[in-house]
Amino acid sequence: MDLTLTPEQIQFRDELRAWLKANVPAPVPRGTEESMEQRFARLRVWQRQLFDAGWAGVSWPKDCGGRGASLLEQVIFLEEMARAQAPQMANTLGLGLIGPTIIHYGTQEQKMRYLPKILSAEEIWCQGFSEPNAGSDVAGIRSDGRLDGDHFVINAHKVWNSYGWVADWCALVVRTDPTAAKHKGLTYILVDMKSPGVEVRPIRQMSGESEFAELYFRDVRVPVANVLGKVNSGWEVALGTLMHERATLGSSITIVYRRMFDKLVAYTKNTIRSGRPLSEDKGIRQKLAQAYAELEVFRVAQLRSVARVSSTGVPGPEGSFLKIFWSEYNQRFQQLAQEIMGPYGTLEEGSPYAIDGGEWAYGFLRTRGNTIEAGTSEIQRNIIGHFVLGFPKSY
Amino acid sequence: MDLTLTPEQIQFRDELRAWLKANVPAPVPRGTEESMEQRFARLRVWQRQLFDAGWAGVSWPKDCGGRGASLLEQVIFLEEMARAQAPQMANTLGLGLIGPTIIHYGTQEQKMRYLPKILSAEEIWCQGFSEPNAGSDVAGIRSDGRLDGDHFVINAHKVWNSYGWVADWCALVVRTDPTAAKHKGLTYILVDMKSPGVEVRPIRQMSGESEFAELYFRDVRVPVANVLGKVNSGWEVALGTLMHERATLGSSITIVYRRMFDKLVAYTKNTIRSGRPLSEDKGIRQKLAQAYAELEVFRVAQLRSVARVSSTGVPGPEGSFLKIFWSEYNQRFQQLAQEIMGPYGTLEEGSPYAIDGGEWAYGFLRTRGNTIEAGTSEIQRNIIGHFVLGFPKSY
Amino acid sequence: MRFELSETQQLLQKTARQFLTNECPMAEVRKRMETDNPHDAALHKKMAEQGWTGMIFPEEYGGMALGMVELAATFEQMGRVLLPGAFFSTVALAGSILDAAGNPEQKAKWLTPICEGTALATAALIEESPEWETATWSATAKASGSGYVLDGKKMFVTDAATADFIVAAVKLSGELALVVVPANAPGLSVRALRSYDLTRRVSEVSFQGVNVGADHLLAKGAAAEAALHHGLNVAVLALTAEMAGGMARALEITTEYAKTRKQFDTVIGKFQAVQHLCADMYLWTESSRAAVYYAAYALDKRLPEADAAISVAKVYAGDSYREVGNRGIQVHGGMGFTWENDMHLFYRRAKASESALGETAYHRERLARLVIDAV
Amino acid sequence: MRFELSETQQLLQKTARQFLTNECPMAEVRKRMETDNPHDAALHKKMAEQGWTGMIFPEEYGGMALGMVELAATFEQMGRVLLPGAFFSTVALAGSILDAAGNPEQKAKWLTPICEGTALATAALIEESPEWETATWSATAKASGSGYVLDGKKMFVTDAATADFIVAAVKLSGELALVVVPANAPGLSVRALRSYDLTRRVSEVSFQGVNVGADHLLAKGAAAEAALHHGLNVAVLALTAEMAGGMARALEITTEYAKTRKQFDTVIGKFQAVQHLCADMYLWTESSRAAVYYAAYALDKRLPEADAAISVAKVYAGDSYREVGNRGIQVHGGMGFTWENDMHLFYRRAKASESALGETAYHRERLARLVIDAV
Repeated sequence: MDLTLTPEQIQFRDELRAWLKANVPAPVPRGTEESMEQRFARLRVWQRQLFDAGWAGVSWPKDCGGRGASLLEQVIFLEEMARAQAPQMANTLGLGLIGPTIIHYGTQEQKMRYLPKILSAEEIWCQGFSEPNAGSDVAGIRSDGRLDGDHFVINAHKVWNSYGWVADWCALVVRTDPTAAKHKGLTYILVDMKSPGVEVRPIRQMSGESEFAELYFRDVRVPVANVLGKVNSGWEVALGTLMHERATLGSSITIVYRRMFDKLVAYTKNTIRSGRPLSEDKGIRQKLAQAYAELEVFRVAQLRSVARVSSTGVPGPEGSFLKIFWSEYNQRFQQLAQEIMGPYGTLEEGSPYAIDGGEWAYGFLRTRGNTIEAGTSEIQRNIIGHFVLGFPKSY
Repeated sequence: MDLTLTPEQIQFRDELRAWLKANVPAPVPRGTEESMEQRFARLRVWQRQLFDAGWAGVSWPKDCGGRGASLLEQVIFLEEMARAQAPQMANTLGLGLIGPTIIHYGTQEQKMRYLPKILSAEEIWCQGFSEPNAGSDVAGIRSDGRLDGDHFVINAHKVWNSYGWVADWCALVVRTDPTAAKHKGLTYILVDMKSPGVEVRPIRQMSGESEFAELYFRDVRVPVANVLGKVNSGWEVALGTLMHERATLGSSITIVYRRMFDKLVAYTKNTIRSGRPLSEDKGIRQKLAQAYAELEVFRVAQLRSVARVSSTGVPGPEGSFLKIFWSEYNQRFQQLAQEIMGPYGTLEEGSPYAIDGGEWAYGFLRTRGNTIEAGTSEIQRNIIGHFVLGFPKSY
Repeated sequence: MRFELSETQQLLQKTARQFLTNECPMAEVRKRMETDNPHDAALHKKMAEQGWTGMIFPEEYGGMALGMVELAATFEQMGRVLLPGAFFSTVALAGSILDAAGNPEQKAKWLTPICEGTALATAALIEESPEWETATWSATAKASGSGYVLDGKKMFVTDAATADFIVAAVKLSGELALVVVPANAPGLSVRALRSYDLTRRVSEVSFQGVNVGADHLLAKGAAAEAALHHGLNVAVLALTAEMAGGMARALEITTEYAKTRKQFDTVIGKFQAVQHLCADMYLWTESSRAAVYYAAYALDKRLPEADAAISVAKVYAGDSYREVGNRGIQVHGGMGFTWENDMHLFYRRAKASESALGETAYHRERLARLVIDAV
Repeated sequence: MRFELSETQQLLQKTARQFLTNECPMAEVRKRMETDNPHDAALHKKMAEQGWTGMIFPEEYGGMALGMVELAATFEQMGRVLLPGAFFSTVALAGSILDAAGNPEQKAKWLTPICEGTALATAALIEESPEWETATWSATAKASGSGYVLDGKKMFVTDAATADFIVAAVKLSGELALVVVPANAPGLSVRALRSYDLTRRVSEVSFQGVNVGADHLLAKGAAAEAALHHGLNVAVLALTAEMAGGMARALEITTEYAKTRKQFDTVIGKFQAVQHLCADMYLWTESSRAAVYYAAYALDKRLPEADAAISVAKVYAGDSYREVGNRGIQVHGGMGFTWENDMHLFYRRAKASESALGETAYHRERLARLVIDAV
């Protein structure tokens, strides 16, 4: 067991830290009038800037524009970005999910074609997995991909799609063999969003925002050459993507959550009730300490998982517990913030007296999605039960 | 909605209260050297004393030695007994479960034969439902009852039996038609424990005591006349018993739990830490108040349920939530006591410094059984899901 | 002894349910909540015609002189449909304080229009440090000419924007005083806050040299403390009754969804994980309901445990409604997270109610004083 | 960077596992725990032969000078088998305090026999009010002739009954002092307490005019505070490592049971309710393990966050081991509630560990000072 960084990793981190210090744009305060388009354009410029300086795709192959470093450097990168309060990069899904999937399953042509433009944010990606009747049951996909010469003709209805409104490409899973068993017969295919027949409709969330959209594909023609992996083995490819989602997400989460924790501590120190700061209330101290302990445990459990993935190369099903951990931690933490802030915690963006621009009111509502998105807590517990503990399937 | 008692009920309560005040024996302190047999003999005398004074079987028919009052008087009786810290009556199962079942399903002969002796504690009863492979799955009973002339010949292995070591009679459920579907083919039969072939072996619990035993029946001959209800309809009779278990248990529980709560409050007021009583610690105050609130909610929910049962006559599946409530409340409460008492909470009976004679150390361990006995929390949630909320069966 | 409602009470409850289901469908609630002012004057008038605005007030002011159980039964139904607007603040909050604090002339002047449904009102209580101990409040009334002049700032005032008058809690010579302030009084300003509950708005209310006549002082000192104490008990009861109704409806919506939504080739309601989430929702809903009706009964009969029963109901319903919402959203999966699904409207009401009229921690501390310190 | 154990560490761990599985089967543990003295002298000797008694101590006293990660890896295995007896108090508690506080002569005299396995020891720290702030302790040492005389009472002293000597924390001229007291010193008395953990006993230890030589004073003032601080960190680490091992074993036993036990014509492990209970057990077990090894690493490297990491591990493992036990018993149903089933032995250890060496509330408050007050 040795958690120290190598001299090279330290050098990497220090260089990155210095670069970020010099280049991270000033934060745009919450509540600033800015359209979705303006915001996205800003993130796109920022990603391009990182790319030009050689910081995009840290663990990606060099010949595709990456840096060719290990997963640990990638983790350092995510941590430093979070620490510097840098904006996220525009091409979130391309960088975090679809790029790694292309690296793993793509042909050399596909890699050369798609990866550099993911890194430079020249082409933005979205993903089409979930359907109205295939949420937790990912394999229940009904979208139809019918072979017609050297094209697939796709009719699909996808939901919970992020970035669809701005995406150039979509990584889509469709059913190409309706006669095969549920998990067979699926194909992972890369679709140009400018193809005729593609429509994007926003879904409004309970928190008021529209992070997500529905996608409709009507008789969309996609070349067979755009299939990633083999035809009818899309389930395997999609699973790989889902695993990646779990593996790297935690690295930046710990930093973001730690910042929220520090903000809440500051709030209790600065807020006087009954003549004393809230931070001196024994009950509140106990609860804050508990939250700190949980967050630290998550940080080191995540560290352990990343270290393991970086030595084995593949994220395993045991990572499911980390998804449960951070999502349920965040719900507990935001509830604690609500208890501490009382009615002020419920004031939303734009309201007088809203704390931190309404970040806490938004944050609390947003957490309800945490135990649903990227695999519900129930699904994660099923995965642990079946794939880790070896119980019969319960669903 | 009217929770006031009628003048008759008030008179009943006041008379009972006065009688108890005059007659409740001095408590035997925890840790007093006393054999199981001695203790039981004491409870038997106490029950006889109640019976002679006309307080046993408050809601039972008059011609069977009962008082012929309503279920509400029965609840008042249980509450007053708990309030007076009276010892429990010896024939717990006969009074609470088997007697009511005989009243509901028995012939006039059976009622006259068994009920008076249950009330007077002349005959002690136990119950044989659970088997090694029929715990949560009550209908999974394999015990064999084979008809031979006007007798059943019984071969059975029962577990989690209370009072078997001292019982005169056992209410047993056996399979009398092995060819019928699972829930059919069971028969509820009353077995004389002095019959040849009956053996009782104690089971030691994790808390150190032996409340329970295993029963073995080997070729035990029981007259067909001892069947309660009809042959092969034992499932229905047994279910009635289980419902009764839920309906009345809560009434005395609330008083017992309230006494424990008061004891814990007293402990926090009398225990000084860092120069101040624990009762002034804001965190502890919040937790005690939370426990109080939960216990009060349970009390009134139980009151509501009893009021409903007394007007409809039958306890329904909706009572399942009360079982979950008290069992999980008690686990939370005893954990809170452990947190407040620290290492002292772990000192068992007989140890120097044990708090209240080790009652808290025992109490905490004993609570682990609460969510298992009388139908696990999982079974209760299944019952609510299926029978109350109308979901398909999930087990 | 019976815990169930009497036949008359059941009839009232049934009527209320029918009326509100017809008059206040969710589509209407959604339309209202998207506006700046969710109060529906026409609906309020209809409710006044039902007698609800005067339900708990004396007959001489146009009320029906019914009890707390009837109040709970009605508000439970309002909570089911998420009734938007100022009924709650007018009747349960301002009305009950007025009823307890005012003299006959004052009641004739302000309580009668409430009963008639012609006036809306609210109460301005907590301040920037949102504490419920009246000793912490610092807004003042000072004698001035034949009346009083008010200064100070009040926070989280429920439905202040639609109120015709506001019962303000202020300090008069260091003592608590309850003063009626007409909404159009010069120097009174209302600034909307944007909070979770879109169907029930809260505001900041400022008094800057607001002059009122001497007859606007309802009570002061011990009488004011007692009237406020009573009024808040009534308001908390109404709030928790609404919460119990909201939970029941959220549970219905959730079980209905789980019985139709299919995944893995079966309705998700067949999975134990889903059933057990719903079973917990059922436990909290039924338990809260029992707690609320017991509190209503205790308040009605002025039992010694009434204060405790009210706080018990608030503590328990606060946690329960939130948790019912949490599980309801979880069972809905992604659907539960959308704006179009109704779950979040109940959830927003749950969260707003949890922090309204004394957060859970405040009511726990109140209980601690009653059951630890007082013993 | 690697989080996994190095090959040498893995070998150590594997050897420990094999050794303990063979030498300390559950039947043996049960036999020991039913006696007055669960310590197994023969097994202790064998562990000394493995070098474990000196694992973390300097070579000049017969130790192996290994680090905290090795310590954790070994104690994790001991926790899996519920190793009974005084190894923990001798090595992790008394030994580590001695190592930090003693001078070379003192270490030669008391640490060497610990390393050799010929002496058992413990530390006497908290008193009747079981607080862990050293300022609250009141037992005293007074200079007397060429040595000291000790008076006072210590509570919950781990395995005091088998100790050859006891490191006592006392006040000397108002400062903390650490003093070695031979078990046979006149005036020292040990009274057994009966607590949950039958495999690890606790006692009350009284000093009534106990005389010790001047060379028995290990340290006083700041040096004593620092040595005790370090020794307790090591002891908490060992304890939490045991806890992680116990959780892992409890999870194994539970999943094995759920895979064979049948109800409703199927193994109960097929039910989601059961799987989800086990999944939670897995989450707590794996998370605790990560926290423990990180704490070991931080303590080893003397990182600034070492104190916090130790308390984090104690807080988290304390809650987790108990909850793993709760769910393990629940999955076992009635069986889990019997004396014959092993679950309660793990559960008893869990509860005893939760309150040992600073309850969860104490370690949370320690964290609060580090992360709230210090910022």
